[in-house]
Amino acid sequence: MTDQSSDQPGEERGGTTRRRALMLGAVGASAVVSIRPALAQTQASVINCEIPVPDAGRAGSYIAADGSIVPAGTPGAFPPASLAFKGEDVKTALAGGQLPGTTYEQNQAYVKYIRRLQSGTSGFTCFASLQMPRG
Amino acid sequence: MGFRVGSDWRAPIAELERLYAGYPQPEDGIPDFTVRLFAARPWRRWLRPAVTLGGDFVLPDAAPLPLAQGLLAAEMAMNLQMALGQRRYLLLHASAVERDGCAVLMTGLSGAGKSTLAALLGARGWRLMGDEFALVDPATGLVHAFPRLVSLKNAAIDVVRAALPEARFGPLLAGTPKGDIRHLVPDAEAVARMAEPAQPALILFPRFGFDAAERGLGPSEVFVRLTQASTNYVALGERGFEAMTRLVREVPARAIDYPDADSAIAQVETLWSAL
Amino acid sequence: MAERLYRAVPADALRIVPLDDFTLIFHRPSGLSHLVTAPAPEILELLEQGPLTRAALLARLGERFELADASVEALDARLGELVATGLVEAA
Amino acid sequence: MERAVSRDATLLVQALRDPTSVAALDAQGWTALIAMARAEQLIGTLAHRLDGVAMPAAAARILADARGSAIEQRRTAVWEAEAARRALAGVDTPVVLLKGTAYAAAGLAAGQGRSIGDLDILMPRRTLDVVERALLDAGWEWVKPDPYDDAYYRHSMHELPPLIHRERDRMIDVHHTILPLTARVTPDAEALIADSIALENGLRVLSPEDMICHAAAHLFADGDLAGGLRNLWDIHCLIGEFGVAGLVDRARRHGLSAAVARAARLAHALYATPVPERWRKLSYTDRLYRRRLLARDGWGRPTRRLTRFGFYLRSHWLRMPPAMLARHLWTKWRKGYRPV
Repeated sequence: MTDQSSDQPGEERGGTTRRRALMLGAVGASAVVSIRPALAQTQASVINCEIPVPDAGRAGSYIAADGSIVPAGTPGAFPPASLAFKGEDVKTALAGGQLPGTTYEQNQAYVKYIRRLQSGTSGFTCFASLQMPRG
Repeated sequence: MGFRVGSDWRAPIAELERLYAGYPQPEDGIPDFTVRLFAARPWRRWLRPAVTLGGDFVLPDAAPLPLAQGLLAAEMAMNLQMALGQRRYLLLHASAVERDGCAVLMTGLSGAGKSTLAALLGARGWRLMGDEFALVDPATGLVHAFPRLVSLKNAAIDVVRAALPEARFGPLLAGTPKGDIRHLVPDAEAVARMAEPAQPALILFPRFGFDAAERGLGPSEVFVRLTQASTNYVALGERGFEAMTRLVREVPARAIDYPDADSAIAQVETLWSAL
Repeated sequence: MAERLYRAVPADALRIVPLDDFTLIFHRPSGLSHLVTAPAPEILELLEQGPLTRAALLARLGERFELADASVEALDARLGELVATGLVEAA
Repeated sequence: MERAVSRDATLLVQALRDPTSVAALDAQGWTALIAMARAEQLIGTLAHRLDGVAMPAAAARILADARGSAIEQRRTAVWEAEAARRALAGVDTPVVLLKGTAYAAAGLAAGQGRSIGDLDILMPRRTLDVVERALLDAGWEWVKPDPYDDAYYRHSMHELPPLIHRERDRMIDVHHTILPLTARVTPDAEALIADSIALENGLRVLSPEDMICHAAAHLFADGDLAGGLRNLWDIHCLIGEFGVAGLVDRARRHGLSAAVARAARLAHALYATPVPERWRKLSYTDRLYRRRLLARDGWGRPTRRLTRFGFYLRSHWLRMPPAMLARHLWTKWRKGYRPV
């Protein structure tokens, strides 16, 4: 169904047989723009969302160097972050920056923890939205 | 659109009661959405009280706000219900003002000045329909008003106070995630006529901080920009498509750059009289 | 792989609104909207008349239009985009 | 009335079970019902159930919106299944749809008005590598950047790590069985696939008995029973539509006899699902489950909040009903009721 008659200017106009020029375009070009569903995670909300390390269900546990959650006091592991990290901070950290108030090794461990977040864990939606840059 | 707001603290409710005093109750006593402001941890009610946003529709992991910004939290939570849950109208993140039954919609990124312009036009004889959301009825194409507190940020606060010395304002909320915020209470006309829809007549994409300029936009650019400004375009399916294509085909659209409010108002009035 | 047939969705599954350089297509089965530009509307129009192989499609495009840059790779890229949206099905 | 009815989700269950029961609701009752239904992801189902029942105009508008929204969700879900079918056309086994998408695609009562989130599909375990490759080629992406060292899903779970489509923002969960591999119960995944039923478009759904078995497994798989009322409504509809013939044998084969029996008892107790006599009486433990399932108040808040940690807190329920504690903590400034 066409809402408006789709005329084809140039195509056999006035009885001539001159064909309309058409470019297929470069391989890397694009002829289709799809309208994406609006995600709940708008830009503003990403900046305003946060990720606790570790999540509230395991508050007090330590974070090992590989990002796993270990009992409090485990040697070589890092104590929980005192405040949840903001989406912006995590975004920077994922790009190679450092989470505020962390040492180098602590930052590495926290970032690994964040990367391992599972759906359903607090902070996951925030993290997932950071992984999906809007076009 | 009516809301029910519950809070673990009295203060945000008291502020809402004061600022929304003249507003009608929800029809049949049944609000469209429920909003809750709560302490995520019991001790957060008293100890560095932090307001978590809740309600029918929520964003997981949203950062809580300090209790001093409870009014902002309430407004954000209500807006969130609209952004995530509105399915009756095509929702455009736009401000709207009306004159003679026709509406100007203004949309743009945060900081474009849509709230400020709507407030200032409201001071010049236009009816304020809303500063945050414009609701387009897919069945009629008409814009419905959503005249909530006008959220003014930073420098805009003094600009609007100067233009509307008699108006009522909420408390100054300093240091929010968006800077300083102060809410303007819509005037009596905006509240009294909130049930009156208007014919969309002009769509503007304002941009603050540039030399005055304006340009037309092709329909496909308008379409893309409006879908980006809508939180429920895709969710509405074909009804959204109908409403959006109607807007794009029937309503003229202009992008305007402006260096200050006076110049923007002049641009809008000029464009309006040329319609 | 070489002789895949490309098939367009039935016309009644679409709402097509030409805007400017872009044509707006609403795809009813998905509820999604796509803005497409040349040569996508032309490809869709040809495929509406019946499924075609890539080679046949390229030939038909060549009959109807003056193709300045006819290449299988470019057509593949365009078909790939249309397949990704579901406006064209490859079988 | 409102105080009594909105203390837990009995109000919602009652409205689903007997649509005429809403005739007794006042404005507060309606408000509570709507908030509960939204929180339990049952607003579309409720709207469908109450279609045509007399109610205040404001409630009718909200439910009409919910019906419209459910129709769009259904369209999106069914299309997502079709997109997966196209993407996986090169895999030599057909795609078996699970849960909400299956109900919608098969046109079952359980799908009417149902909210549908992710696409869940069941594929044989041996095909997972091919499936993964095909989905990645067709525009799905890992939700996480480095899933390859994420052994958790691959070795412990019953699914691939979640993938999301980069254009449509829809998640797909590819299961190779219906319970985590770590669970003591190991359903017969091959039988699930072998006995699945083809739909017109080549997609498949589980057989009726397997659908019920899976719905029961799914209901109890999450320790905290999140979304339990919705999942139980699925079971109610499936049993109502298909009956229970062959169900006991099938459940035994999957090691799901206890889950299916409990699900049937709870469905009967809450939704008056027609079930055989032996499933009409709740055990003591069943009552705890019912208590958990109904833990939602008229503001849409989870009550009995401690249950979020799962059933290891069950003992606490006996000593101090969490609802009492939660209400105690939460209800002080509940009076604010502002229209805007």
